[in-house]
Amino acid sequence: MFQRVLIANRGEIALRVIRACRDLGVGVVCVYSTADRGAPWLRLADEAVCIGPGPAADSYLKYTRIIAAAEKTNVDALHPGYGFLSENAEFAEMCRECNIEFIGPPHDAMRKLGNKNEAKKLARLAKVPLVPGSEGLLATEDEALKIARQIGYPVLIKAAAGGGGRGMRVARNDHGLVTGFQSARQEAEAAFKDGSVFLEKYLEQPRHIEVQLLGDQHGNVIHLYERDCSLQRRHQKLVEESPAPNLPVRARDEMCKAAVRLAKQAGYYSAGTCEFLVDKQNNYYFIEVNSRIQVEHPVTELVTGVDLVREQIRIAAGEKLRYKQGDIVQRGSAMECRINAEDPGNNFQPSAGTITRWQPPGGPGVRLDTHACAGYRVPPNYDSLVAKLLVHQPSRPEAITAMRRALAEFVVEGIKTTVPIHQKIFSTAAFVEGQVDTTFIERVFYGQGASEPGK
Amino acid sequence: MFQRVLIANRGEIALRVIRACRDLGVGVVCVYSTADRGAPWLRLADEAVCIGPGPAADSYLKYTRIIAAAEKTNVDALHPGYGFLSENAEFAEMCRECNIEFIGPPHDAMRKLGNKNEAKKLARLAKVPLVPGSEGLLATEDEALKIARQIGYPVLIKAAAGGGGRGMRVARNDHGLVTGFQSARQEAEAAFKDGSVFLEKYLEQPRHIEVQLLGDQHGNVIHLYERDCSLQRRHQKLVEESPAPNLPVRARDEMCKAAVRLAKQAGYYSAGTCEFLVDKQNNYYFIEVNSRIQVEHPVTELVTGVDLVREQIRIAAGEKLRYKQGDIVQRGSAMECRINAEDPGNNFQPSAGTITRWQPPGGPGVRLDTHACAGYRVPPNYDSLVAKLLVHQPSRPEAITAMRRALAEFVVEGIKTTVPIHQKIFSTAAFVEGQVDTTFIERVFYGQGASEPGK
Amino acid sequence: MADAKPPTKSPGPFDVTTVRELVELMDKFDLGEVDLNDGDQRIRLRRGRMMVAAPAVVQAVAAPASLPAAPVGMTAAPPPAAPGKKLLEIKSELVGTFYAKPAPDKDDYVKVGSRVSTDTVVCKVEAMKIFNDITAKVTGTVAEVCVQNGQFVEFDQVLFRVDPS
Amino acid sequence: MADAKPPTKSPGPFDVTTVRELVELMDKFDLGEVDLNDGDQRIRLRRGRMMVAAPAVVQAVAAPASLPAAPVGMTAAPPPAAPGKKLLEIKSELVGTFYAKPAPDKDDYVKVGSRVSTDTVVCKVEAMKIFNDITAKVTGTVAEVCVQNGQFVEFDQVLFRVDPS
Repeated sequence: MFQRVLIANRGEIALRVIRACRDLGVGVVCVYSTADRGAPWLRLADEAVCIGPGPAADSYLKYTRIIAAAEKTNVDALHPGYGFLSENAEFAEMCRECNIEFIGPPHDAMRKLGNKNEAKKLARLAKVPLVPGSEGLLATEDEALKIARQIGYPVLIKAAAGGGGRGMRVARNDHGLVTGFQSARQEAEAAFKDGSVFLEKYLEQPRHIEVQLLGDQHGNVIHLYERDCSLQRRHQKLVEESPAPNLPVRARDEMCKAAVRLAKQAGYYSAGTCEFLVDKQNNYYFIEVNSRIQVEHPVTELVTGVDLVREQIRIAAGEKLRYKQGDIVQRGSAMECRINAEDPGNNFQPSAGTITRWQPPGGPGVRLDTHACAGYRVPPNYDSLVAKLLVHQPSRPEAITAMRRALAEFVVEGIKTTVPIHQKIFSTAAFVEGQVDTTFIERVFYGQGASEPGK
Repeated sequence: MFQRVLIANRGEIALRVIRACRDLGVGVVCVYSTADRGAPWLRLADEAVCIGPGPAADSYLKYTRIIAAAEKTNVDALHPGYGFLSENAEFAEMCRECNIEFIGPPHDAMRKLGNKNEAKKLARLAKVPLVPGSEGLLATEDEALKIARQIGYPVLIKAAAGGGGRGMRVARNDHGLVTGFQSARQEAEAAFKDGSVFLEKYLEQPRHIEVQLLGDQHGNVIHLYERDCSLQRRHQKLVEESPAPNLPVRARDEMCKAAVRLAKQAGYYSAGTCEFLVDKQNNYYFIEVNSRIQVEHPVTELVTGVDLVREQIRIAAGEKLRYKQGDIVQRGSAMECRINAEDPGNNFQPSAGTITRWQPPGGPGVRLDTHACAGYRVPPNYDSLVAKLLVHQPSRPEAITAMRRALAEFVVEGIKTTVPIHQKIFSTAAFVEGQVDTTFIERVFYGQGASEPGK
Repeated sequence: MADAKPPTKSPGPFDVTTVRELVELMDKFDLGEVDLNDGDQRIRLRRGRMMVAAPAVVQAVAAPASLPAAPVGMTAAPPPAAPGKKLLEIKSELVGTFYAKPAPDKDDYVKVGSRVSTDTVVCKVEAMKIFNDITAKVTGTVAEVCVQNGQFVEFDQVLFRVDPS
Repeated sequence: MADAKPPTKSPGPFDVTTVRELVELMDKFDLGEVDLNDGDQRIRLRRGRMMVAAPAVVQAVAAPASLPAAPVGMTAAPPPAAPGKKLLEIKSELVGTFYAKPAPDKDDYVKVGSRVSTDTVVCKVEAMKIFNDITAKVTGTVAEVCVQNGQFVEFDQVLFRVDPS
């Protein structure tokens, strides 16, 4: 096992990794920006190093300063958390070249999976179903038109290097395709310095269901079942749960097996997630692999009893997986609400500032992952996530009731949070019945059609 | 199910019952004393009624005011929590006569079990092993001497109506017996208006292990395995855990079965606990039945996944047990630290006052039951328990590590707490190895012999 | 009800412990005056005769005001309509139903303007079918009847306000 | 390290602990009066005997009083051992190892008393085997060298203090 791990991240995930390290008896070094000076999680580290000013580009994204800090503090491994450098294959490779183990997948697997087109090639080889679309990149409009007519409208134009909805367009006819093709290329060129795009079938009101994976460096890969993350607003997840409601066991098991095949095909190890879109007939289509620990990982920890971050660190240290597929059982129902420092009453504007009052919920079946506390100032520089509120109950209806109870107990003053929108979600019949898809929030709450990429 | 429940208690257990009611969709009325005016849990009730001044005798122990509040607020049941009136058969009967269901056992069972001598009679009938001793009450010294010599010194002189060490004496020879006999009688007379005493074998360094029971009004009784509560200071529990470390499965199963037999013998229903003393050879001896929900019940909730307070309310409403014995499985290891507003550095003096800073632990495997928060003033009038910190992990070693991690995160300012003593306990080899008994704290920490009752 | 309202943030300037501790501080450190303001809220304690202001403070203790740092959950009950003039309070010592009159066909024990002295029965409070006479325990003129006939009253609830002058 | 210190608490305006702090400060500094305003909030403490309030101290007192706005764990940066005189700081823009001299056998770039101007190289900071020249960016006389040769320095760490006069 490692002696000392550097955490190249901040906020709740930095705290989450600190906890895993403590549980493993591993020392912890944190790096932080001047915007996070004196933040609560830093006092829990053995050492904390200031690496730059508030803007992430000059601190949490600064390879050289992070690696310099790692070298000077004699850590033997680095945990990237999520976001920032967590899926940066170049950084992962650089760490390993400096004899600092990057706690994540092999960098070549990260590279392949980080490119949507490469990832799809792997999926095909692993016989993982894909959304019907162009085999590869599209050079010309004519080519795009031809394919679009083949697979039938509506179609989605996607940037090969895209993500988070950028460089995406929906086309419902030839005209829409021509205009969308151009604008998607330009947007992708600007955003990712890579204008290559491809086409695929656009699914109406799909569900977003992902499979949690764990693989070791000895060729063993297992899945830890699925999470339903359909409840999103503008591609930002709000609520995640496991098991996915109203998902036939057969479809679930197929997806899980497919995810494992893909991971093996990619020579993947560490924790990872395979994302699928699921249509109304419960057909599932591979979207992408997230080669990192995810925000919503605790949902899976609750239903399986497996500590994913501890396992991720053990795997990076070369240990064999301590679980066989047969050991993994889904027990009860777990749900997560992302509590963000945002104002739902004002179009979810970030609400940075000092938390003057913080009375979090607790008690039976409640887990709270947060770095916040009374007196903590939420800096404006970063992600607005301030807490992950989770419940674990024997059944989904009980989980929903427990989450309502917990949300009602949550008192936060000084900043606005997404607690009210969650209270609304958990008292909405369609959600309670598990009738969710990625357009739920816009359709049900804002009476809009599905928010279409580029619209 | 009930429409509305009145909670005749305060602090963390009032909050615990509120949560169970919310989870069941049952309305909540709280009663409170002027010392608890504006306390945080009251805002979570549908209605709160002030019933008297700070001293419990004039508020939380005042039958008539509590029942008047129950009648005026139209509740159909009353939850007594623990302590206060929770084991008062007279009060339970009075509630039921007023058509307010007392959420607890039948009052006649409470009466019988509340009297140590009666309880032992039941135990004998149920073939539950007892500490060797006098068959019944002792009228004279000579009788006491005769029995003492029969069972052999050391012997324990106990008040029939006693509890919490009051009216107890240890005698190691005839002389000690004669003096102890008199003083125990006087003390019991003064404390309980009942001077009757009996004799039993005094066990050296015993373990305190109790079995959690659930029984319904239809004759079904199950156990939810054991809790080891050996870690006590002056008969006050500090740490509880399940499963009990180093307890042979056979002994455990026998104890659990014996507890169920006793409950059936007593015609018991609701939640309850059967307490045993266990000697070095893992012989177990019945001590008493606690006919209430206990402080440490969450330990069992974590390992079994059963919400005891919800079940207790369901049972009181007449529902059949939703679990068969075979459904109950002990999963992993759970531990509880009682965080009291006391100063371990100053002989555990109560430390009332306003909490100026409150940063509780959280994250994976941590459960916190507390009514406290920043700005809360701990009144001097009541029990000093401010939080119950629990962890649940796959194994005992992992639970210990997780508890250390959680204790290290806990920041409280404004009052002193027992966090430091728990940190000491969890870094003591003998505890980590599970070598615990009821004399642990005095022996290991204070180098004293076992604190003997009456010494 | 008031006590179940969301807690307000802080101990009022009139929070009794705040005042007590302030006075202790003044005594300990020989302060001549303490003057705390928050918008319309204010604590002003000064050595010497001005301490007569204390009763007014004590009266307001019954209705703690809301401010930023008090025992959490300190409730903001509407302050009594005391127009400068200091009124005495007759509070309920019981939990039960308030009866203003000895019997349905009888007059109220007291009305606004009634003179009361220590032993005057001002109402009954019924708890568990037992009717308890409540006496004034103060002397003066009833200035306000704070509860209605048949209303449920809790311990410490103000039933009447009495003008001692 | 300093940044890992437990956060300081955030007292409210009427938080008695705040007032206690203030009064103890008054006692310690023998103040006659303290008068704090925060928006419409005000804390005014005065001794029995009138004395002149020292603005500097009132300011100092006002700082802790305004702590609610301070982020948890905000560390009180240790004030430079500056006897009144204002010194400029040369801070590290990098994370790495501080080298006071160009080579082991050479003299330090600068010592206490050395004159420096904007472009004067004052040290090197090595990060990932790359040695970076650090320039003064200020003009004056080196009053203090805050780190030792070979020491690990973080971003924003003070390396030198310079007297501009």
